[in-house]
Parts: sequence; C-alpha cells; structure tokens
Amino acid sequence: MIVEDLLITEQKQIADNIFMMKLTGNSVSHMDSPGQFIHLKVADGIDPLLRRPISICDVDAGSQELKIIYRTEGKGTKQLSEKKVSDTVNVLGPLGEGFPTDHMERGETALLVGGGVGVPPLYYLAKKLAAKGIDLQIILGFRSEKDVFLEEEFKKLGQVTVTTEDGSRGLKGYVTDGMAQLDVPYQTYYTCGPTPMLRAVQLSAKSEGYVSLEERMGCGVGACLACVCDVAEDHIGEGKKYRKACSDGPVFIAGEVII
Amino acid sequence: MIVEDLLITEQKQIADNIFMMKLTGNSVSHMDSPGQFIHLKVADGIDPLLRRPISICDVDAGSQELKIIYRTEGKGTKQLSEKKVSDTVNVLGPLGEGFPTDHMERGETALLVGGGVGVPPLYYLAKKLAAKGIDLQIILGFRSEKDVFLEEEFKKLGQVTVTTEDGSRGLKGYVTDGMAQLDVPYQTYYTCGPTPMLRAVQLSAKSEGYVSLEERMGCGVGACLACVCDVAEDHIGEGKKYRKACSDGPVFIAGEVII
Amino acid sequence: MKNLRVVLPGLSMKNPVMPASGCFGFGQEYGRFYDLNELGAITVKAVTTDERPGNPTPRVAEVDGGMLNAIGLQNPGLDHVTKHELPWLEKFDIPVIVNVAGNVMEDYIHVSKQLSSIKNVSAIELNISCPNVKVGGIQFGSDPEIAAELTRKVKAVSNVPVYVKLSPNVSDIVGMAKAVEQAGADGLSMINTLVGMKIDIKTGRPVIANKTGGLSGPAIKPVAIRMIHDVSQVVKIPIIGMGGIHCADDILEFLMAGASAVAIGTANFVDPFACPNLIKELSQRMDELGIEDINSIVGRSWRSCENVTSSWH
Amino acid sequence: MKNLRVVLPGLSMKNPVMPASGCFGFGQEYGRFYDLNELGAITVKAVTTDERPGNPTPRVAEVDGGMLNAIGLQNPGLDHVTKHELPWLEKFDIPVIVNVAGNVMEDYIHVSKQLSSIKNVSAIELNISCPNVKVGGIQFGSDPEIAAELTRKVKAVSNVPVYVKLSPNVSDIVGMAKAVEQAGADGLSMINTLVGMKIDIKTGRPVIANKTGGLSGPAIKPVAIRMIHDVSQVVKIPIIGMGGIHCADDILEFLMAGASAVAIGTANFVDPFACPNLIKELSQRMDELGIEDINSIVGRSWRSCENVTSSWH
Ligand SMILES: Cc1cc2nc3c(=O)[nH]c(=O)nc-3n(C[C@H](O)[C@H](O)[C@H](O)COP(=O)(O)OP(=O)(O)OC[C@H]3O[C@@H](n4cnc5c(N)ncnc54)[C@H](O)[C@@H]3O)c2cc1C
Ligand SMILES: Cc1cc2nc3c(=O)[nH]c(=O)nc-3n(C[C@H](O)[C@H](O)[C@H](O)COP(=O)(O)OP(=O)(O)OC[C@H]3O[C@@H](n4cnc5c(N)ncnc54)[C@H](O)[C@@H]3O)c2cc1C
Ligand SMILES: Cc1cc2nc3c(=O)[nH]c(=O)nc-3n(C[C@H](O)[C@H](O)[C@H](O)COP(=O)(O)O)c2cc1C
Ligand SMILES: Cc1cc2nc3c(=O)[nH]c(=O)nc-3n(C[C@H](O)[C@H](O)[C@H](O)COP(=O)(O)O)c2cc1C
Ligand code: FES
Ligand code: FES
Repeated sequence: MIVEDLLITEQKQIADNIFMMKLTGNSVSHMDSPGQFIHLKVADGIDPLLRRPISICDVDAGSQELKIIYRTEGKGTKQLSEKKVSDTVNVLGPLGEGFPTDHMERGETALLVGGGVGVPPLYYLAKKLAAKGIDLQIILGFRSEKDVFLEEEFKKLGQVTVTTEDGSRGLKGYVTDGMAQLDVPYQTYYTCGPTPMLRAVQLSAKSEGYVSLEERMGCGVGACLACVCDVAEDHIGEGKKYRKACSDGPVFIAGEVII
Repeated sequence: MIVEDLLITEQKQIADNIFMMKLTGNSVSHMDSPGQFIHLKVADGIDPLLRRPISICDVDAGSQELKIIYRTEGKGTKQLSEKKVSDTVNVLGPLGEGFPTDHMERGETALLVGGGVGVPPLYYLAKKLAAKGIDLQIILGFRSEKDVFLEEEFKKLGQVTVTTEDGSRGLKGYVTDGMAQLDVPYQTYYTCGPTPMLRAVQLSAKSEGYVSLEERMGCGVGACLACVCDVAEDHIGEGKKYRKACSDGPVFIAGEVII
Repeated sequence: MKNLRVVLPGLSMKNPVMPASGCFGFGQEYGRFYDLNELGAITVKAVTTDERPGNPTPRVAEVDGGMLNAIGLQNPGLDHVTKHELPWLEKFDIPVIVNVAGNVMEDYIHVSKQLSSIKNVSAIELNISCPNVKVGGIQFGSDPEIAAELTRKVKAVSNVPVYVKLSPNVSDIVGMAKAVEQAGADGLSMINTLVGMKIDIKTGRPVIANKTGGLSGPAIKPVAIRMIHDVSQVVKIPIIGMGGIHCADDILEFLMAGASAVAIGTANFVDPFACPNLIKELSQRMDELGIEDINSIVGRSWRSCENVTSSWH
Repeated sequence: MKNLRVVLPGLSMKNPVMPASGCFGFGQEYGRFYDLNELGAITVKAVTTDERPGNPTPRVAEVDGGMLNAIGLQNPGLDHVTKHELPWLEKFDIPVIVNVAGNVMEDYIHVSKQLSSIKNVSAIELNISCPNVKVGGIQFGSDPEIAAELTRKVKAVSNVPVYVKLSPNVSDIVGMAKAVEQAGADGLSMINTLVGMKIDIKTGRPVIANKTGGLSGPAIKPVAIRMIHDVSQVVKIPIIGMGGIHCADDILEFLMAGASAVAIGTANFVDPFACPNLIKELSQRMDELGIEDINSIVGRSWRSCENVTSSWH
C-alpha cells in the first residue's frame, strides 16, 4: 500500500456523466487484483477533505497505466472530471480484497453482472478470467442508452447482454431479466453495482458467487470502522461478527455479509 | 460595483515571492481611480472562503486590462500565483475611495512613498499624476535587493529613490531615510505600506498627505464593520467616530484616522 | 403553482430568504448591488441603547470553512437607528427585523419597546447570544431562566412579534428553546456563532484583538442543522435557520431540518449577490426536485410524510 | 539541542504527537504503513466491558471542512482487547493510552481497573464525551458533578494516570475541566467531536443512520483552540489537544493555546502517513521558527514571555 501522486495521461467523457481516466505511476505495478480499489485525494486542502474510493477498471502492467471509470456525483468526482492530462492525483492503493479467480479452471464459465458504475471493476476481472481461458457470460445493466459504456470492450472477452431500464438499448429491464434469459450454466458469478441490484442478483443466481459492496468510507484501510457490514449468522462461527468493506472487502463471498 | 470573472492574460514572477498578474474584463473600465482595490475570490468553494483585497496597480483602459502585483503570503495569494493564463478569477470591484488628485496643479510636486506591497497602487497614481504634469519624487522601500520591483517603471515617471533595509540596493535604511535626503519641497504626499511605515512617514512628512491603510476585511463593501479605524479627535466634529477602511478608505487624509 | 411565500409571526415574506443580522449593515451597502425588494425580509445589525464603538481591530480572521468575527456590536445606537437607518428602509416593501442587544435587561427592554413602535419594524430579534460582548450577551444565552425572564419582559413591552436568537454554545439547546417558547417568544433564530479562536503562530498571540471570536460559515452548518432538527420537534413556534448557508441545497437542508425560513450571513461577504442568487437557485431547485410549496418540506427530516404541511413547520 | 520530548503523567514521549482515539484502531492498520515507534504515543479505540456492534451504516458523512461519524463505540470488548490487541502493541516502545467508555459508572470502573493493570498500558483516557451512544456517554460529559464522581471512582481503582476526555458540547468547558481536575484527573484530552447532522436533500433524511454524528476535522479547530486556551489558564494538569490538526502549524497553534501534546484524528484518513509526516514537519518548523524546546511554547498565547517554560505548560 502506497500513497503516490499519479500522473493523468488521459481524461475522456465516455457516456452521460461518465468519465474514463488513465493514470500512471510506480504504485500501479502493485494493482494486480481485480476488484480492488484506490482511494483518491481529489484536491489539496479541505475542499473536499476526504478521499474517494474508485475501483480499478484496468491495468496495463507494461506501461504502468491504470484505468478508472467514474460517474460525476458530487463535489469530489466533479472536481476529478475537471482535471487535465499532466495534472496529478494523490492515490492511496491498491486497497481491499478483490475477486478471487484461482478456483476457476479453464473451460469453466463465469457470470459477470454489473450495474452502472459497478461495471468498471468487472472489466479487469473479465480480462484476467479470459486470459485463463474461462468462458464469460456478461450482463451489464444501465438506466438508458446514454449511460452505456464498455460494451464493445467486454464483447471482445465474452458473451455480452446489455439491459436498460427503458429498453433504449439491449434488453429492456434489469440485469436479473438478463440472468433469467441465460441458457448456459456457470460455475461462479461475480457482481458489482448498487445494493438493491446485488440483493436481486444474489437471489437469482444459480451458483456460488462474489459480490462487491459500496459502503461509505472514512479511512479506507480498516482503522475507523465506518464501512462495516454484519456477517450472516451462518458465517460467523468463532470469528468476528462484522467485516470491513474497505479491508476485508469490498468483495465478499455471496451470503457472507448481510446486504 | 460589479462581480465578474476576469480572464488572466499574464502571470509572471517579478521579485522574491512577488507576482504580477494582468486581468481583463468589462469591469476594468470602471477602474479609473488609483488607490482603489479589488476583492478577489481565489478559489471556487470554501478553500479559502473569503475574498482577498489587492490594490489596482495599473489599468490599460484601451485593452480593458488590469494589472495587480501581489506577494504570496498565505493560502489565498499562493493559490492565486498558481493560476495560469486563460484561467479566470472572480473579482468584485473597484472598491473603496482612492487617492485624490484633483487638487494637484501642473508644476506642483508630489511625494510618493511606498513600502513592499504598498508600492503597487502608487504606480497607477504616479501615471495619473505624471499625465497631469505633476513632478514626482518617489521613494520605494524594500527589505533587500531581491524584493525590489517596479523601479524601472517608476523611473519613467519621476525621480526615484530606492531604499533597502540591508543596503543591497539603493540607499541603506528605511523610506524615512530617503525622505530625510529630499531636497525639493512637495505640496502633497501619498503613501502606502505597512502600518509602522505609514506612522513614520506621517511624522516625517512636511506637507498634507494621504495614507492608504491595510485592514483585515470581511465584506469589503462597508457592511460588516470588520475594517473600522477610529477617527482622530480633531476630525470627528459632528460626524461618525469611525471610518471603514473598505468603503470610506483605504485612502484617508493623513491624520484623519488613528493608525 | 409553485409557492415560495412563507408567513411567520409578523413576517409575510415572498420567499424564505433574508440576510442575517450583522452581515448586512442596515441594508444600504447591499442596496447598491440589487433591489432589496427581492429579499424575503431583512435583518439589520444589532441595536443597543447607546452608540457602541465595538472592539479593537483585527476583528475578523479566516479559518478553514469559515471565519471568526468579534465586531463587538458596534452600532450607532437606538436614536441614530431610529432617525436615520430605519427610515431609509421605508421605501422597501419587505418586513424588517431588528436585532436587539444590551448589557442588562433594562437595555433590551428599552430598545425593544422603542423599536417595536416604529412603523416599518416587523419583528424584534433578541440577540441573547452574541459571544463578543463582555457584559450581558452570553449570560442571557446560556441560562434558560434568565433567557425566559428576558423574553417575558420584552414581550410585555413589544408591539411586534419577538424572535429569540439562540446561542449554540450550550449543553442543552432544547432546554433553552423550550424556556423561551414558554416565556412567550413568537419564534426562534438559530444559530448564532460558535465561540472560537485562532492563534498566529508567528506572534504566538490570538489573531483577533478580542482574542475569541464567533465562528460562522460552512464549518458550523452541521451544528446548526442538528440543533434545528432537535429543537423544531419540541417547540411549536417557527425557527429562522442560519449558519453556513452558501447554496440553495443548504437552504433546503435547513428547511428539512425544521426551519421555516433562513438567514444568510457570511455568504454575503463571499458574494455580494448571495441573497438574490440563492433565491433564484432555490426556485430552480424546487422545480428540479418537484417541490411545489416551500412550506411543504419544513421538518421533512423528522416528520412522517403525511404530516409535512402544517402551519409553521 | 532541539527538544521534541514531552513528559506527561504516565507518558514519556519522544515527541508530542499521537493518533486520536477511534481514528487509529488498535494500531495494526497504520502499522502496515510505518513503524509505530515513530509516534510520541498511541491512543487506541474506545474499549467497553463487552463487545459492541456499533451503529448501523452509513456511519460517516463528509461536510465542509470536516466529517461526521457515528461509529457507536464498536469494539471487541475488554476481554478481546486484553488478549489480542494490547499484546500486539507490546513490541513497540511507545506509551499506550487506552480510551475507556461505558453506559454506567460501573462499566468505566471495571474496564479502567482491568486495563490499568496491564503492563503496556501507560494511561487511561476516560471517554465521557462520545456523542454517539444513547446511554451514558454524553450525560457524563455535560454534568460536572457526575464527571467528577466518575473521575474520582476511576482514579481510586486505576494503577495508571487518568486523562479525562472532555466534550465541547457544553456551556461551560472551564467548569467541567475544573471539576474533573479537583476529582483527581491527571490530565485532560480536548476536544471530542461537536454534535452535528447532515440531511440528504434527495431523501429528506439524515445521511447518517444514527441521525446525529460527531463533527471532526479542520471545521472544529477554532472551537478546540478556544477551549484549550480558556481551560489551560485555570487548571494545573496538562492537556492533550486535538480537533482538526492537519499540519505542523496546527500543532504549534494547539501548543501555544495551552496543550502539552496533541492527537491526530481525521487527518489519518486523509493521509495514512499523517502522524509521521507531521512529526517531521514539526521538527522542520521548529528550526525555521527558532523553537529549541517544544515545551517552551506551551501556553504562549496567554503567558507572558518569561513564564513560558514550566512543568506541564
Ligand atoms: C469500493 C468502492 C468502489 C467504487 N468504485 C467506483 C467506480 O469505479 N466508479 C464510480 O463512479 N464510483 C465508484 N464508487 C462510488 C464512488 O466512491 C462515489 O461515487 C464517490 O465517492 C462520490 O463522491 P462525490 O464527491 O462525487 O460525491 P459526494 O456526494 O460529494 O460525496 C460525499 C461523501 O460520500 C461518499 N460517497 C458518496 N457516494 C458514495 C458511494 N456510492 N459509495 C461510497 N461512498 C460514497 C464520498 O466518498 C464522500 O465521502 C465506489 C465506491 C466504493 C465504496
Ligand atoms: C486595501 C488593501 C489593498 C491591498 N493591496 C495589496 C497589493 O496590491 N498587493 C499585495 O501583495 N497585498 C495587498 N494587500 C494585502 C493582501 O490583501 C494580503 O496579503 C492577502 O489578503 C493575504 O492573503 P493570503 O491568503 O495570502 O494570506 P492568509 O494569511 O492566508 O490570509 C488570511 C486572511 O487574512 C487576511 N489578510 C492577511 N494579510 C492581510 C493584510 N496584510 N491585509 C489585509 N488582510 C490580510 C486575508 O485577506 C484573509 O482573509 C492589500 C490589502 C488591503 C486591505
Ligand atoms: C461579521 C458578523 C457580524 C455579526 N453580527 C451579529 C449581530 O450583530 N447580531 C446577531 O444576532 N448576530 C450577528 N452575527 C451572527 C449572524 O447573524 C449569524 O447568526 C451567523 O454568522 C451564522 O450565519 P452564517 O454562517 O451564515 O454567517 C454576525 C456574524 C458575522 C459574521
Ligand atoms: C471515526 C472516528 C471515531 C472516533 N472514535 C472515538 C472513540 O472511540 N473515543 C474517543 O474518545 N474519541 C473518538 N473520536 C474522536 C477523536 O478522538 C477526536 O477527539 C476528534 O475526532 C477530533 O479530532 P480530529 O479533528 O483530529 O479528528 C473519533 C473520531 C472519529 C472521526
Ligand atoms: S473505511 Fe475505515 S474501516 Fe473501512
Ligand atoms: S470589510 Fe466589511 S465593512 Fe469594511
């Protein structure tokens, strides 16, 4: 875990309120686990004060280049979107535990389900899985056509279904409607998106899986207990009754924590 | 009085921690009284929150270009110095009452005494006076050679004496040492600089004069009473016992307010 | 039909936005920037029996997210305000709230009585919370019994509704609010500044000549919201909310916390057009969020949805 | 020879900088970033008799110049802390301060007694000021008599010095400080968080599940400085100062206000290296400003120059 000023090498709007940024620096070489995140200090000084968690979307180990995709929500992400190539951003990371892939074997199928800005971390995951020879069923949910991103990139890695709530692109409905249409079995699913979506995916899924949570964070490193979630009864055993999304997660085995 | 985003057309370091900035916009055409100041909002948001008062150093009415010279002191001026050409700065102004010049007649002599960042407003004043055919005796005090600025520019307008505390340039000593050496009479003096200097100049001067004060400000427009100074006993008469540096000043008749 | 109109005791306002006392003089300065008729109401600087010279300078200091001030209630005194400042405001068609301060109870009573019989004074705001005066002020603001007694006495002589401006520098804001409500206050103003200090590390001395000053600005907003949230649930009188409002969403937050109107202080210094700009922004935000009647969101943070629209809240 | 060493009851520190309770866990997380031996001391998270689950999430919210938190004293309980957390800290050669909380006096007494007999516990910090627990906590922090009684009882059983952590949410901080000093406190920690709230205008509800939260960060620094300035002049026991420290000049400001050492809270979240960086910066600033002994500036803001160096102040 390092804190480093990363250099912005690209900044581009790729959908409605959605930006893609590339950053480079030494710490990028440690970012090899999909599902991990970085904690960004968007401005010097106090406005805003706290760091912002953003998932690692892709890493080019050779050029030490990190890609993130983010939606402008409030002050922090808005300021981030105003940064320019050759500005720097102070980055703490990589943080957290990512998506486990070791258990997947060549020829097996993985289901990836992402919603909105939950989609980006699945891209790096998809690349890792595809490189291992895993077949990918990918379902990406957005509100509307203007919100869609990464569709083409995912298509190079597996079978992609896009769903939109208004039907303006792909299947009309939610990611679970996409899941209902799936006709191939899968050994593991991986999902990231808003909490209601995660709940729905967990209910619909037909295998074991991994969910990536979004919690409000303070420290991002496990010290402040801002981001805890309760462990499900049947997962507690002797251990702690809670998990920290920032350091024990953000990825958990589906069912481990109550969402 | 207007609030406007002025465009930065030049930003240059001209001495140790001293920067010169040029700004352009419609409100510049109202900035015709030397000694007035502008109130700058250096950053959007709260860091820093309040505006910063900076004197008008020069105005080019034709090109609607305003020049300011400022020293990096704390957060606000430091951020100002990091701005680049084609960035904007939100400016409220012109504010306050400047140096009166109407009473000066062609052929008369004026003494201008400036110290440190009290020098800039005297430049616009010198230009106005010189244009009226007033002879100028100009004394500029700095700490050391590396702090000197505007010397050449002033030389085009009158007789200049530079003093430095360490003698590294010009006369060794304070502006009052420069005043002691003056061998020409003057009808009015104008001074701007740190308060102890103003006091000393007021004591040494041999004519009526005008002093420009630096007070901590809140609103800059006369509403908050942050910047008041007491009126000297013999100037009170029927009127108010105080003056507001931001709107009654920053320039006062020497002796009118207690400094 | 969208409604921004808010009616409180003595104050019929076309919108819920007014400047806060002490941040707007007696109106003339900002009157050069825009038509004061755009405001919901105006609150003028604290008035005392006699002229007050205020504290020595420096009187203000900037701090992270806010500022400290120790003006010391400088004002030209009751007489001058009556003869010169209030008449100037007659040409505007907006309610005028006069902030009243003093050293002893008799001061408050005298000033309130006089001012409340002036025709364009719509309400009195009792400043029992100014942290920058050595005598009076703060004591009234931290003892509920004294605050109640003062309220009762001023109510007895006042011809207009009386709002009591509470200090946040207390252990039990709810107790203070209840005490002055019971004593007859028509409304509350919350909050005044928090007592703070800044030290110049180069000199080792406080930056402000008075040493301590009142903290205002965005830094105090969470404290204001909490106090208004807590107080609005237990009192029946309306609250004028203030403390760090700098954008329209801040106004909505204050109303949802339980304020019925808001006052803008420090933001005027950042932008002389703050009040009219906020009024415009507020109207836009209501459209965006589908708020038809500004009164409908008062107290929404703690009210169950059905009960939202009511007389003051 | 420059001196950063500070010696307070129970705490022999190589520099005056420690992390603040609740912002540093039990040390392990930040121990992965740097050697904890660089710290002047370490203050760990509040410990209660039994394990506490804390409050529902969201537990934090950002506000201008600071943050709100309502963790709710989540901690693994006395037993677990004794067996697992404190032993891990044994490998470091720095004083350990344990923050103690509870619902009733017996809780505080029990936990303090147990912890104070553990060999690497150097001092107890009585958290009578946590605004986020419904029972206990805040009551102890706002009533000087109860605070004094608690202090006396804990002092009676504790084998190590006892620091009392004061709440800023009171009318009379000086009265609180004097009360606990008289009851035998060895030192004070000031300040805990201010009670605040943020409302999400989209939902109309408080952002934090607990509704209110504790405000920390730069926004509260002026309040902390003022309170330490006022208290340090009337008590003889030393003060550990905290509240919004983000740079070395902030540390100097706290010391000049009257603190003898400082604690860093929210700044750790902004920069995990905050503590060691601040220690380095502080040493540099001392050089630049010609401060030879860090103890020499304690209370400089109110002391006449001759008296500056003294035992605690
Ligand atoms: C592990 C993790 C990974 C994430 N990855 C991405 C990503 O790849 N792309 C993306 O667009 N967004 C991502 N998010 C959400 C992103 O962190 C928030 O959108 C962002 O923090 C909002 O900041 P703001 O200043 O724009 O909004 P503001 O509303 O001003 O933020 C105020 C505070 O709330 C916090 N906050 C607001 N929304 C969220 C949220 N949804 N989750 C957590 N904290 C929040 C902020 O961090 C900040 O502390 C991720 C969140 C987490 C926890
Ligand atoms: C009428 C007037 C004209 C001025 N003209 C110039 C000029 O032409 N060039 C120049 O370099 N400086 C000028 N100054 C001083 C300039 O305003 C301060 O140096 C500047 O405000 C410091 O801001 P900061 O953020 O860098 O420092 P900080 O120390 O961070 O400022 C903190 C607060 O203190 C105030 N402050 C600090 N120093 C001063 C000061 N000396 N006077 C008034 N307020 C202060 C700031 O405005 C701010 O509110 C002028 C001041 C006044 C009152
Ligand atoms: C410079 C200044 C002067 C003030 N003077 C008064 C006053 O005379 N009477 C009063 O009741 N409040 C006074 N206040 C407090 C404000 O009315 C308001 O309650 C406080 O500043 C919080 O609002 P804000 O954060 O929007 O500024 C003053 C505040 C400032 C900043
Ligand atoms: C997330 C968080 C948790 C905290 N937990 C505790 C605690 O358990 N016990 C305590 O006495 N103070 C606790 N505090 C208060 C801090 O110790 C400190 O007094 C306060 O945050 C002010 O310092 P700061 O502005 O540097 O953060 C906590 C603060 C934060 C932000
Ligand atoms: S964000 Fe601090 S523990 Fe997770
Ligand atoms: S700065 Fe507000 S009156 Fe002068």
